[in-house]
Amino acid sequence: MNLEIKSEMLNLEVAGMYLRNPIILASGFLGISQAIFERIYDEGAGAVVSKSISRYPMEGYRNPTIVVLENKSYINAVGLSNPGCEAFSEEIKTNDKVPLIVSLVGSDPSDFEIMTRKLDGSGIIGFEINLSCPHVQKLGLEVGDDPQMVKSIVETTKSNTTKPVFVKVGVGSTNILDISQAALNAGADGITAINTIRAMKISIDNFNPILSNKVGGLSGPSIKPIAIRCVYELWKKFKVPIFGCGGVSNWEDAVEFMIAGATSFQVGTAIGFGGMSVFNSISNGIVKYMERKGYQSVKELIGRSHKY
Amino acid sequence: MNLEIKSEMLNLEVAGMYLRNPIILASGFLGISQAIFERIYDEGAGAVVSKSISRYPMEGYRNPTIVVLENKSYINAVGLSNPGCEAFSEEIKTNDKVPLIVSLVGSDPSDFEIMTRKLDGSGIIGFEINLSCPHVQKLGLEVGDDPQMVKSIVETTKSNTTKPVFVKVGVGSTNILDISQAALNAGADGITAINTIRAMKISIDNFNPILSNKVGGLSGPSIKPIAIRCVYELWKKFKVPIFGCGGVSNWEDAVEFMIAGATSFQVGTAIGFGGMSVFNSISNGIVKYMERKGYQSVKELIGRSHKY
Amino acid sequence: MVDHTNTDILRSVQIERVIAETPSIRTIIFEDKYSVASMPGQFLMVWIPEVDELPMSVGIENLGSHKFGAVTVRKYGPGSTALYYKKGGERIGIRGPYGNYFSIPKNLRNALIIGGGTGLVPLVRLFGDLLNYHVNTTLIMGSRTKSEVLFEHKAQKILTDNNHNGNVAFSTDDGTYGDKGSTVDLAESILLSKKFEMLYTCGPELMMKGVQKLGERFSIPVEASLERYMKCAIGICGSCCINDRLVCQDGTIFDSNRLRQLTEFGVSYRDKSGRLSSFIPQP
Amino acid sequence: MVDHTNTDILRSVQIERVIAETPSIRTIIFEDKYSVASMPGQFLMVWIPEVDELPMSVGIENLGSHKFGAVTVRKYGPGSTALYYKKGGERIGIRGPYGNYFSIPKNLRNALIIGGGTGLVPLVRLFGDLLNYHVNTTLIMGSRTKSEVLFEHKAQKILTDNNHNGNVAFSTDDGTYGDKGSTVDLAESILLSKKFEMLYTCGPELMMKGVQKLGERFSIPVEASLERYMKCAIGICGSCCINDRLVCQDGTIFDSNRLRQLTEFGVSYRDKSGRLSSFIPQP
Ligand SMILES: Cc1cc2nc3c(=O)[nH]c(=O)nc-3n(C[C@H](O)[C@H](O)[C@H](O)COP(=O)(O)OP(=O)(O)OC[C@H]3O[C@@H](n4cnc5c(N)ncnc54)[C@H](O)[C@@H]3O)c2cc1C
Ligand SMILES: Cc1cc2nc3c(=O)[nH]c(=O)nc-3n(C[C@H](O)[C@H](O)[C@H](O)COP(=O)(O)OP(=O)(O)OC[C@H]3O[C@@H](n4cnc5c(N)ncnc54)[C@H](O)[C@@H]3O)c2cc1C
Ligand SMILES: Cc1cc2nc3c(=O)[nH]c(=O)nc-3n(C[C@H](O)[C@H](O)[C@H](O)COP(=O)(O)O)c2cc1C
Ligand SMILES: Cc1cc2nc3c(=O)[nH]c(=O)nc-3n(C[C@H](O)[C@H](O)[C@H](O)COP(=O)(O)O)c2cc1C
Ligand code: FES
Ligand code: FES
Repeated sequence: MNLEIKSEMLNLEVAGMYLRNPIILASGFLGISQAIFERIYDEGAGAVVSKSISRYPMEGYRNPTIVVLENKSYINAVGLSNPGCEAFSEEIKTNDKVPLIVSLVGSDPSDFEIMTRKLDGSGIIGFEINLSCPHVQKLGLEVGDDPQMVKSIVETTKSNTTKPVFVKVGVGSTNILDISQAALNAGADGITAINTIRAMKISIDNFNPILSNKVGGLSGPSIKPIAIRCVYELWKKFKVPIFGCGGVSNWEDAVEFMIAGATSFQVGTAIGFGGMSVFNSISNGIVKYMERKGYQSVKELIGRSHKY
Repeated sequence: MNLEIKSEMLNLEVAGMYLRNPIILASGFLGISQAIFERIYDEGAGAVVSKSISRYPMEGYRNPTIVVLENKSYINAVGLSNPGCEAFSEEIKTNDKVPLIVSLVGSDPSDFEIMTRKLDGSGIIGFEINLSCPHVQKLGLEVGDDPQMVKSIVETTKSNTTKPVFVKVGVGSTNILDISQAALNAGADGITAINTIRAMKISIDNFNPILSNKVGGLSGPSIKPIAIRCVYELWKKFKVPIFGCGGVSNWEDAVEFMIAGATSFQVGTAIGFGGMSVFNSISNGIVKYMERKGYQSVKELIGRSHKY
Repeated sequence: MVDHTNTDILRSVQIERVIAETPSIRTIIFEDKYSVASMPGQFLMVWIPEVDELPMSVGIENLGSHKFGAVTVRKYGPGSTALYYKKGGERIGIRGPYGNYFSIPKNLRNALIIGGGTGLVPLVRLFGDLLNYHVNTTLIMGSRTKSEVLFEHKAQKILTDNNHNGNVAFSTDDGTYGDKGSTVDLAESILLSKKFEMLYTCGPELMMKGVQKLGERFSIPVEASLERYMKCAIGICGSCCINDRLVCQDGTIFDSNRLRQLTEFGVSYRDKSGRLSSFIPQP
Repeated sequence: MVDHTNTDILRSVQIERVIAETPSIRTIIFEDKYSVASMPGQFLMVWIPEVDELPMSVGIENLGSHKFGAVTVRKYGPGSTALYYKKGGERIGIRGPYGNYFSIPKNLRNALIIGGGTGLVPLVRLFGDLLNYHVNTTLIMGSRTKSEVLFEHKAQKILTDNNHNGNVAFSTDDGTYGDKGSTVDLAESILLSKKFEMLYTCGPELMMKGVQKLGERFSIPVEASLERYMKCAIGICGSCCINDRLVCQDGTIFDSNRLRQLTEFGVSYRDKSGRLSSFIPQP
């Protein structure tokens, strides 16, 4: 089979975004520079989500900000460091190549109004609202646990852009189905599930929690079974576009997310262990799998487990 | 150093229970027969928690009830199968050897009243209330997410026994600190954290969620960083006795739980990978660690990370 | 790549072929290198998607020159019946092999094997191994009735391959083939006429209890493969316990010394809820 | 047991000894087999509990006949100062080594090394390796002032061990030792009098930019070790990016071809928030 047909098998449309393949760079990974976005795209990603951008620049936490665990998982508390929406819109102003989704973080609707207006005109294909960063107060989960706040943030964002808006949810102290319901009612085009889960690593030699923020977010293979469950429940209940996220390390994981109900999926932690070539190896794995199963389009995978 | 002194280093008292060491068999592991309890004790456990016992016998779910994952973790949906409190009190009626904690599960205070009365006279050292089984409706998490219900269950249990009562919490859709607060206000002597986390594994060859119940609970090393965080937060806030639980595989994990704030810790999944000898190897590891650090008593470890 | 070195992780396999053995028993054949490396007495956990997961003795089948894994299932309840009706090309899941296996003591000269029903699956494999090791072996094959005699062709082939240095005897409940009556009765009469150094058995527990008693009476060591309700097969759930032993991990095969300590052997078992129930209805 | 084959996992090490190098620079020595196996130019992430985690060039120190890992730190801000004041017996955490290392082309005959400040940590190691490979090498050691000259004793020992088949030249900002002025000026004058096949550099970025320009002018390949703000060191956070390269993974060492493409080299860097800032204050 020639390369072109192969790659056509992976084309799909998600909430109005046309992607050459369903493999998306997750927010927070390498995501602050246009040059890196272009490199990630050249390495085979279908789309890229930026680091979460806030209204003003944020320095984030002191190091250590990332702890590597035994089982190819991380705990991070980077603290949402980002250049702020002003500098970031400058950064991406020349973008005409990369299907870029901008992740936004803020503490009230006015933040989102300003940021959406600032960035809407750039060469981007959509927004992702990060309601679920588990380790920064007054941003992320604390906002995302309040359905009323979620509703007004999503409404504000939607009313300032015509581009698709995804809402990223996490496993915290509220039910993801309730928060997703609030977001979808307010007009969100899809859900990204899941963010990292609050976790900690303590040094038994030094006695300190290692991260400077003590608590961080767990990512990687450890959270995959939880993320799969969330995607399955979301698809079962809402049948809306879903970006699956959490522990995708190889094509098998990717396929599992799609048959659970993900329209596309995001890859983060795996880059730390497999490098940027992980995008291409996942594509190749999916194509070979589809050939074995006799599928024409990757869309045939979406939600397939729900027939059983 | 002779064996006796070594083992004395591990002695401790938890909420009035005197344990020869802090290593406890977690609920649901091998926990339905007196003969097995005795074997586990002979293998070196400091105490044993029974499978969660309900008012009436429960058959549990059809197989598959357990899925083994790549990273030494499991997803299970056994469905709380247990012989019921009548048959179980018969089972343990001769116990005078094993420090046995009975785990109870039920859907309202009257269940707990009947069970506590039935079992209080047996040769047991305490109760653990399972408020957090993530995969059985009307038992477990659905009960544990309701602070009012938690309060009346704990009050009822406490008023029918003089033995210590622990409450087992999980990472679900409510905040573990809130539920623990409710339990402690109602008189609970300590908290067990954490239960398994809702998760799913789907076969990419057959397309089915593998468990007959589809959704199950994730246990093992994958959830350890989350459990450590919960124990840390609970100790920080309440300074009450805590049974740490979730992914203890070796002495390093055990020490991490104790310095996070656990008074003792429970071991489950590790038995599937290391067999019953895991109790002794954890004891030995802790003793050697304490010798290196110059500690006399394992109690010196409890909550040590909070000084930093 | 997924790491499959851990045999506890479910493997999805495609059924290569299904062979009808008797009107109620079929053999399901699939490619699996771990099954091919298994020993007689070990078992797989077999996932029948949407229906159940069941422990099944693991077999090895040759198709042409290639070795395949296999399970031989009697249709009984919903799980085994669904497995029985699986067709070539369909997929099932397997994990394992689990458990210990029959031991063949050094210098063993002769042995008697007593098997009933699907208990013959591991025993016919063992029969082949014993004859291979030049152990003079008699195999008793028990079944309800003539049409349900399992693996006779396999046993015959083993005999032929080994110049008939062994014996096969049959018993049926209804006397339609071989001796009428139980395998235990047949074993007793054989033991009265010939000396054996080892008894191996697998089948209904009360039959195995009878074999254990024969072993005590004739002072011959016994190995019996026990069945208990299995959920995990990896030694964590406790559902398979008999006294303080886990059948999935410490067994399924227990020797005379251990069997003597297992007061529940032939007496009681635990049901799915973990309650003790009796094999023999209480008066 | 914890699996430490993955060097990304933090290792807690006890400090064996601390050596004062200059009034503001100390070497912290600890047992670590991975550091001992590192190459010149690689770095560790060093955790100073409760303070910070910093990238530091990894060194190797001999105490008696035993090799130890080491970092040589200049006290500057809070992180480096806390590390500087650590004492023998205290614990720090390390992970790595990370990054690529200086390359030594086959048949290289002579090389010029230009280093400033703690940039000399990898370069003095490299100096030893080059002389070992019989590459005729000149090492320029730059510092602010005489008392801050780093590793002179090490460089001298390397010369002695190699029968003085190399040269060491010094420059200080204030002229208290060696040439007065920058290492780049000194390098220029050396290049005007002698041919070299390779330039290696590590130190302040504007100094390295100067070396790159010398390389272009004299048509000599350059390898420069870059510094950017590092959080993860494992290629996930992006904070160390220069154009489309990650200094922690694709570097820290870049060659002339790559340096030419890196339009941000010597021009701008990203601060902790990821904003581009200029090395040279904008007019
Ligand atoms: C180690 C071992 C090896 C076995 N090997 C074979 C074999 O090679 N061929 C074969 O046909 N049968 C074998 N069995 C029996 C088989 O696992 C099933 O018990 C039988 O097929 C009936 O299952 P069912 O679901 O159809 O019946 P159901 O009507 O669901 O159950 C009937 C009875 O089967 C038994 N059973 C059901 N599920 C299990 C289980 N998970 N674990 C143990 N017992 C169970 C129980 O006693 C139950 O009361 C073996 C059992 C064990 C423990
Ligand atoms: C690959 C590499 C190797 C290094 N090797 C050495 C060495 O061998 N010896 C030595 O003394 N120094 C070395 N440094 C510099 C060192 O990491 C610190 O930047 C320096 O010690 C100042 O840190 P501080 O926290 O004390 O200062 P601060 O006052 O906190 O910061 C001052 C400046 O230091 C830099 N800095 C701080 N933290 C980091 C960080 N995590 N990553 C990169 N830069 C940072 C930034 O430019 C910052 O503006 C190296 C840096 C890199 C990138
Ligand atoms: C270092 C790091 C930084 C992250 N930053 C962000 C962020 O800024 N915004 C966001 O929505 N998610 C962020 N995440 C979460 C990821 O986007 C993703 O949800 C999570 O890592 C699970 O996916 P993975 O297992 O593939 O890494 C970050 C994760 C890591 C490890
Ligand atoms: C097969 C299985 C059965 C379990 N049954 C129970 C139970 O009945 N009651 C309960 O409170 N927890 C039960 N649990 C949860 C464990 O007690 C424990 O909280 C969890 O497995 C995390 O610990 P681990 O990682 O050491 O296994 C069960 C877990 C497993 C894997
Ligand atoms: S089947 Fe679970 S312990 Fe044996
Ligand atoms: S330091 Fe994180 S990518 Fe380089």
